[in-house]
This record gives sequence, structure tokens and C-alpha cells, in this order.
Amino acid sequence: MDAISKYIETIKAVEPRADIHVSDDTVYATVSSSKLRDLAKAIYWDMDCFFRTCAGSDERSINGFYALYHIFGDDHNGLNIVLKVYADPNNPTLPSIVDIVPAADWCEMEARDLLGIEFSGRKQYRLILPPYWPKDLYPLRKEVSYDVKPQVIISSEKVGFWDRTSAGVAIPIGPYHPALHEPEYFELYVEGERVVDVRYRGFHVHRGIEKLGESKLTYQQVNFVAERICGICGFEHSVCYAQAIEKAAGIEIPERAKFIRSIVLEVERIHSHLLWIGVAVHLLGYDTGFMHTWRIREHVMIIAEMLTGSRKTYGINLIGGVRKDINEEKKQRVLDVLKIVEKEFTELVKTMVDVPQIMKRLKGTGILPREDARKLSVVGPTARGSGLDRDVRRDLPYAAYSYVDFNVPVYDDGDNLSRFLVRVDEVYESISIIRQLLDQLPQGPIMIEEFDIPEGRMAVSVVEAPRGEDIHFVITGRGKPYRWKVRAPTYQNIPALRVMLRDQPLADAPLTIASIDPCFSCTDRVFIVDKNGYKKRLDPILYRWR
Amino acid sequence: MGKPKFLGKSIWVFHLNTGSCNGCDIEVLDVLTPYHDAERFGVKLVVSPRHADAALLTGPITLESLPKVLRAIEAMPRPRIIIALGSCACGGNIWHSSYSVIGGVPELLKILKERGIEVDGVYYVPGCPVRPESIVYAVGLIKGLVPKKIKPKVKKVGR
Amino acid sequence: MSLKDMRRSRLGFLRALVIAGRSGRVTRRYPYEEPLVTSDFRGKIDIDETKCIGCGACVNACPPNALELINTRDGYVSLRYFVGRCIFCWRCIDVCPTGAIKGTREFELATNDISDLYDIIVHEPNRCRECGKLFSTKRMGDYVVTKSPLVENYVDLDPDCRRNRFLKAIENRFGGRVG
Amino acid sequence: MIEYLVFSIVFIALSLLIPPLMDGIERKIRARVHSRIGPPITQTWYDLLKLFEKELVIPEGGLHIIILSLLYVMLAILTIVFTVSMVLMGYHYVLIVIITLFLFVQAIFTTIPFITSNPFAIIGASREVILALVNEVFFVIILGLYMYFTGSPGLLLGSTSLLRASVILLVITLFVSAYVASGRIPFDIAEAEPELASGALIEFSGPILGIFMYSNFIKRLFVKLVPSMLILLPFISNWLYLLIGSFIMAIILWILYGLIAALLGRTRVDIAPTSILKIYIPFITVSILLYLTGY
Repeated sequence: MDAISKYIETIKAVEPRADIHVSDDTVYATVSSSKLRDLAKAIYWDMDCFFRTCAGSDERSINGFYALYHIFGDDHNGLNIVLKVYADPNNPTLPSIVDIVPAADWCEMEARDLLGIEFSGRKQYRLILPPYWPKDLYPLRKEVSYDVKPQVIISSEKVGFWDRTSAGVAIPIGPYHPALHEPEYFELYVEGERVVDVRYRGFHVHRGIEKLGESKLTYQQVNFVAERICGICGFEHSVCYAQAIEKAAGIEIPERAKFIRSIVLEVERIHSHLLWIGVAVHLLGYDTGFMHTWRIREHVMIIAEMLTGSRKTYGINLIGGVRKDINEEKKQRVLDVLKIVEKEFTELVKTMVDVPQIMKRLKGTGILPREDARKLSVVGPTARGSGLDRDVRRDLPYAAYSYVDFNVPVYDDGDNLSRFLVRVDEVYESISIIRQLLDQLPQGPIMIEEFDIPEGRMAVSVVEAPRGEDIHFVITGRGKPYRWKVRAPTYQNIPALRVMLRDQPLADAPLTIASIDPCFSCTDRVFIVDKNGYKKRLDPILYRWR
Repeated sequence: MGKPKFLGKSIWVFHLNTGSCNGCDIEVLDVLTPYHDAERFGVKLVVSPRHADAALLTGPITLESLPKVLRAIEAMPRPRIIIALGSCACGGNIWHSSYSVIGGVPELLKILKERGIEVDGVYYVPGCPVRPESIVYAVGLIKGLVPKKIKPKVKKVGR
Repeated sequence: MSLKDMRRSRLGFLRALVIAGRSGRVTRRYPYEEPLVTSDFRGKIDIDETKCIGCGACVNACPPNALELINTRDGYVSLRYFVGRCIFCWRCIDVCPTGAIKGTREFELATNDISDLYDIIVHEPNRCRECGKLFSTKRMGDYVVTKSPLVENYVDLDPDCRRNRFLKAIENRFGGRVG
Repeated sequence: MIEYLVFSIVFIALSLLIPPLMDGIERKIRARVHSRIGPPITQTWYDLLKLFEKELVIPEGGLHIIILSLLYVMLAILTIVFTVSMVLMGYHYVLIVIITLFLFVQAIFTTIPFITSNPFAIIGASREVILALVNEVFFVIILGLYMYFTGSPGLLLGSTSLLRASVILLVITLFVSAYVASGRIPFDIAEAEPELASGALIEFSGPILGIFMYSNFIKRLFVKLVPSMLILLPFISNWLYLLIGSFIMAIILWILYGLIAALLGRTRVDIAPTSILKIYIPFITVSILLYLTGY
């Protein structure tokens, strides 16, 4: 309570007219737009919070305005601080906070692309929608239908993958590139074999998920969309969404459901980390390691299928609980598999680090120093590999994580090896967490069916995915969310690539890009770029049409 | 062009993620790993569309990726086939009607036809995500090793 | 355990041969051998046309609209299941009131013809005994009657006639115009 | 004489047929190390035949590419033809000609990608050049030393000096050089899949790609055949047996190399030359010292 009143005081000091209310671990404050910049400064810098995301919302049907929510987080006290400002419905313009909170860059541009909110005092550009999308069509406005299909004219199917007129040699990585399993576009500028600069263009996977969740689907259906934000860490998104709604509506789910959620979350973490380790050594040309990691991973996939009914996108999560129970036989099977995985994984990792090229190319490459990591507030193994001790499972416990003991592995070197080792250690931690959870699994129902979700409630929910923290922000509506905002961990981590890639050999670029375990299908929801401390800005480049 | 004799023996695949959630893409990799081992059927993932026999499309084809997909398919030497992998590519999945996707391979085929880009065959592999076995089955179907099991069903029922 | 302090050996990479030797060839020779599918796997759904009443509960629950109720021009109502869009979540099974939908382990769904992926049940529509318009399905009417026999008088009327009939009944009872 | 001609034809035919099969066996071995079944050993032949059935797309660079690729395959075949006939027909002095031919083959392979404007191809080619500058130059140096030590410009079964350790050391170095020249992991940096998307070959398709791949397989056989001959030379005096022996040895080497490649990771272009030199320089130095002291 102490920390909360401190935040209330801080906000009151800057904006005495602020309308503040507190629910659970979140402080909501409605402030006037003229005080927004001062408040952002007070919270982000003076209170030493980091920026989670910002979310625009079309609330003209409720209060006649557009609204923008800036969400800040305080990990030490486990708090979220939400600043809400209104924008004029006819000419929505808000002050930009990018020069104070650089991390807000891309989410402001997202609000501009999707809602048409203009930001004063900064450079604005098209970010999410394709270049040929009509200028005055804003998909997230409520009057725009989710299935609007403007007659877009694709200038040419020939895309200039690289710009021959620009100075230096530009090496395109993507959109279709063997090192990336997703279509994203990096342009590396090289001198000889040394990378001197990086540019990035994403949003090839923008599927309009938020719009669908707000317009076409019902509360329970959104769980399945949330799961399909990402095929690897989908369950985290689904849990995060369900928890946000449960928090907003004050639904208390059964203990057993919480445990099952945590168990499946950890199963997903194991398979995701094994996947990453396999891909990383594949990028280093060590296919034997890749094959054997994936062979071990197959055991995990089988138990995932057994526990949930599907190898991925498990589809067992609903608001109010889970759909599939764990019986004694499955419990035993999971324990057996964990034993095999632990043994084989240990042996394999030992073998991998003995391969001379692997060690040589992991150690000292793609370095992200601690200061930079803090500045960019990176998340997940990327942060923990750079000496930042952050893990939402411990800092803001959710599901059944308050019942288990686990370590948060932290390495200080900030190179690819550190991130590799963090993930290796986390596999062991996850195995131990699953064992503890299965041991303590309480009896009881797994789902409550009777509940109602009042309109107009808000909640912020945070879940630690294998790549970092997922953030879901919801405003409830009638039968479906009124606003549903997703931030995936990779947004936070991509800007760090610029630091990691610079002055590195080109040969290590794919590994370094992979070392943040990028998940672009998540990322294409929102982006945050922090240019603090860098002279050049990370401009998303537009394609040059031939 | 006569029917290629060796296409059935060696299928080189260029994988294009056109807005997929990654689920199918990871299963595509999984199919190459020891438990499923698609290489025993001569399947190989290649890294340039110019080497490829088949374009493996996952995802509902977002507007942003559409030009690149068209370009990649155009770059493939004939005979070339398209494999629509997963519910997104087959029918658009949950986002079949969303504003930023075209809604899967059936829509793509219309655009290809409009632009005069010919393809020599299309295979659909439903699943969300596609199981590795489904992919192996699809490979078997392309090679003619397994019979097609699914048939359209229209049943009229009265009272 | 931490790998950082682990002792590395120069020829340790040869252990890969030991690992490979011990694990053997693990490949499942599918399609010549049983696939690795557990009994919990959610595959294609199977709609029992003898039980389906065309109520549309599954259509409302289906996130990707793989199940759709289609009114054809001649008034027939059909339930169309498009496997190519199905996400195999089995929510339809949860909500089906008659238990007509069953889950299978079927995953061998690949085809070279998209029309193979459609599964259509054409229901005979109910005919309004007053205006003769076709509406809903006969099965649906029967189902409603078995669940609540009181509505028997209204079940053969299309929604407009039903409303008129209802209003008329109230009118008769209270002797005045309503609504 | 006529039977030598027949033998030549048989051996040349074999050496044109075997390399893709050997690649098939290598893939099978790699699959075994991966704990999987792997493709049939004829798979590489299927791949090549399929490529020849595909549409011919003239890449950027047009006719140059086609002419150069034909030249490439012809020269690659010629190296094998000369090698076989050298041994069988007794033209032993042409060893130096073969080496020259081989260097030509390498030169063509490294220059072709420069004609296309694909940045991956260009980087791939420049890496190939860097690697070739170290490896192929040492290949020549080693062979030059070999000729000097044995006192003959060709493949001559000369004095007992052949048995001397200095020569054996040189030939062992040649095996390493053959491994690097065959473009296997860890030295496949020019085609490095994750970074360069198959580098030099990225723009080629169909039959042209087939020609390139086929020539590369022949080259792989060649780089194993020559050192095998040199090391077997002191022990087998019959030319025919020598040829058979070196073929068998080349096949064994192929399998061994395939196995080693499966156990290692890819190196980096700035590490590769130094790690090769770390092997070459001590070996060659010791060899020269031995020669000097033993003379």
C-alpha cells in the first residue's frame, strides 16, 4: 500500500485534478493531455519505472473521445501505472512523449496507423499497415468493420530487396531468409564482412488480431485467437488474456486450474527453449546438435499433446479455468518424460559446448552491455543474459508460481553464450517447477462456468513467456472486449539488436538476431524502439519499388 | 512439357511464412528431424526460390507479404507446385475476413491467375497447427504413396 | 547446475557418436508404420447427420467460422463444415445440444482439391403452416417440442407469423390491440 | 595398350557415376549420426536428374553464365579424365597439368557468382576467394614441395625417398587441404546456408544448378583421388592396382570426411584461414626440416 500511495502522491503533485483509482496492483489515473509529458517524466525517470506499452482506444461511443493509455510498470513493487488521456474526436492530436520515454515510439505510431491519433512534437511515419494502404482508413476505429477490404493496388510484385544506389553494401536478411522462419526484413550495412548499421522493417505478419478480438469474436473465442498470436508461446498469450479478463471481472478461478496453467506454461517453456537451442546450433552449422535437440524436444511435444490435446496452440484455456484435467497416469508419464529429457539434455549440451566452432562463435559475439540493456529495458533471457535480474514469474507472481521455488539464472557477459546458458539453465528450472507443481497439484474443479463480466472494467496482465514478458491490456465490453491490446516480448528486444549487431562479423548476424529468440508473429502487434543514446534512429524503411 | 519423371523422387521446398503464427513453421522444421525425417522421401528445404519445386505457404497471406509471395512464386522454375499448409493457408483460419489478410491460398490463386503466373498443382494440408504426420502424409500424397482419404460429403437429411 | 564452469574436453564432440549410437534410429516409418498420435489428440470433427438438428450452437461457438449455417436460395438450411479453416479446438463438441458432433483422431486431411475439404449437411426446412415460408429446420422444431412441449402450437410457424399469432392471442385475451 | 584404353573408359565412367552416389552415402551416414533413416543413397542422382528436367531459366548474366558453367563442368570432367589416363597411360609428368586444370576449375567457380548482382552470391564468392587464397595456394605449395622432394614433376615411382617421413607429412597435409577444398562443414562458409542462403549458387536454377552441383561432386572426388594416389604410390607398384586402390581409398575418405563434417560446426571466414594455417605451417615446416636433416 505504501508504494501505491507514493504513486498517487506523485501524480497528484503534478496534476492535482487527476482522477485516480486503484484496483488490485494497478493505479489508474485520468489526466489532462497538457500534463501528460510532465507525468511521464515523473513516473518514468523520477520513480524509475519502465515503460510497458501504450494503447489507443476509440471511446467515442462511451464518452465521445479517443483515449490513449500509457502503461508503466514497477517490478520491484509489482505495480502497473496506467495514465489515460483523452483526445478530441474531430481532430485527435496528443503530445508525444517519445523524447522523454523513447520506448513509446512505435506504439504511438501504431495508434496513429490504426486509430488516426496524431502526435505532436515528433516525426511521424507509416509503421504497421502496408505502404499501399489507404491513408484515411483506420482499422481500429469502431465504425470501421473488421472485414473492410480496400481495393489496394500493389504497385508491383517486384520488390527492391536492396538499394543499389545507397552508400555501402546493403545485405538484406529477409523477408524470406533461411535464418528467420518468419518474414521480417533486416537490412545490414556491411563494410567487408563487418556490420556497420542495421535497419529493420517488420509487420509482415500483421493479421488484425486486436480488431477481430474487439469486433467479431466473443470473450471465450478470443482465447483461441490469443493463442494464435504465436505458435510457440501461444499459451502464454492465452493465459495472459484470460487472466486480464478474470482480473477485470474479479473472477477467482479454481486452484487446480491455476496449477494446470502453470504446468502447461512450463512445458511450453521447455519445448520453446529446446527449439531455440536447436535452431541456434543449426545456425552455427552443427546440424547433429539441431537434430538431437529436436529429438529430445519430441518427447516434450508428446506430453504437451497428452496434457492438452494438441502439440501446439493447446486450446485448453478459457476464461474461468481450463478444459482438460491431468490424471494420475498422465502425471506419471510427465515425470517419466522429464527424467529422460533431463538426462539426455545434459549429455547433449555437454557435447555441444565441446564442439570447437560452437564455443568460438558463441563466446564474445553479439554483446549487449548491461547499461544498454537497462536503457532499452529488454526482457526475458536477453535481459538475464546481460545481468538484469528480471522475471515476472517471481516479481509479479501469477497462476501457481507463488507455490514453487525456482532460481532466476542471470549471466553478466551479455554475449550470445550468456543468452545460450540462461536458456539452458531455465530448462532445468522448468523441469524442477513442473515436478513441484505436479507434487502439490490440489484436488477440485478445473473450471467455473457461472460468472459475468461487467462492462467498462480495465486490467493489465503480465505473463513471463519464454522470450520475456507478454502484456495484455483489456477494457471489457458487451459480450466481447471493448479494447484488447497485446504487447509481446520481442518488441522490447528488437531495438537491442542494433547494439548487438554493430561491429560484428556478418557471419554472426543470423545467430545474434536469433539470440533474442525473436517471435515476429507476436511482435507484429506493437513495436517499441528506444533510440536513447544513439545518434541514428531506427527508421523502418519502406520498400523501394522498382 | 512432359510429365517430369523425377519430381516425385525429389521435392525441394521453399518455405514462405505469409503471416503464420509460427506453429506450422516449427512443425515444418520438426518434420525434418529424426522422428519424422521427411528427407527419406527426398524432401529438402532450400533457401532460394530458384532452386525450389514447391512453395510451402503457411499463413493467411497478409497484404504486406503478398508482393513477396508473388515474386517468389514467379522466381521458381516450372514445374512448380504450391502447398498450402495449415488452416491459415487453406482457408484463412480465424482471420479469414480480417482487413490485413487476403485469406489463404484460394484467394492467392485468383491473384496469380490475374497476373498470369501459372502453377502446376496445389495441395491443401489442413491442421492448426499441422501435425508433422500430416505433412508426411501430404508428401506421401504428392508422391502417390498413399491414397487420398478425405472426400467431400453432402448429406441431405429430413425429419 | 551451471555449464559455465564445466570442464570442456578437446575431443568431447565425438560424444555425439555415442549419443547417436545409443538412441538408434528413432524415425517412425509413417505412413508405413503407426504415427505418433496420442489418444488425447484433437483431430477432425465428425458430425452425425442423424443427430444434427441445425440449431447453430456450434456455429456461434466456432472461432474461425469453420462451421457455418448457410441458407440456400431455395430455402434449405445447410450446416457447412470447412475442414480447411478448422482449428480443431472442439468447442463445437462442448456446445452441441444433441451430441451430434464427435471428435476423431483423423489428421490425414491433405488433398489436391479444395472441395474435398467441405462437409455439408442439408437440412429439410420447416414450412410455415400459415404463410408457407421456409424457415429453420424440421429437426430443430422437433427438438424444441421434445424439450418444451408447450410450444407445440407455435413450432410450425415462422418467426413473423409466430409473433403475429402471439400478439393475436394476447389481443383475444385482453380484448384490445397490443403493440 | 588397348586394354588400358578400356580400363580408362571404365574408370572414367565410374568416376562420373560415383560422386553423386557417394554424396548419397554421405547423406545416409549423416542421417545415421542424426539418429534418423535418411534418404536412399540414389537420392542425389534423383535430385540432379530432376534439376535437368526443370525449366531452363537464364539467370542474370545470361549467356556468360551458361558458357562458364559448361566450361566448368568440362574442366571438372577433364581433371578426372587426365588423372585416370595419367596413371593408366603412363603420362606421369602430367600431374602438373592436372593441378593447373584444377586451379582453373576453382577459379571459374569463384568468379561466376561475381557476374550475378546478388549480394549473397558476391559475399559467398569473396569468401571462397579468401579461403582459396589460403587453401589452394598451400595445395600448390605442398605439391611443389612434393615434386621437389621426390625429384620429379610427375607421378613417378622414384627412389625410396618417397617413404621418407617428410613426404608422408606433406601428403597428410594434402588430405587436410582436400577436406577444405571439398567445401564441407566447417569450411562451407561460401555456401553457408543460414547467413548467405546458399551463397554462390543462389541465383541459379534448373539445369544450370544441376551442372554446378554435378561438377562440385566431381571436384570432391578429384581432391580425394590425388592425395590417395600419392600416399599409395610407394606401396603399390602396379598402375592398375594403384588406380583401384586410390579409388577405394577415395571412397573411404569420402565416408570419413562425411562423418567428420557431421560432428563439427561451421567456422567463420575470419577464423577459417588461421585455423587452416595452424595445421599447414607446422606440418610443412617439420616436413622441410626432416627433408633438410635427412638429405
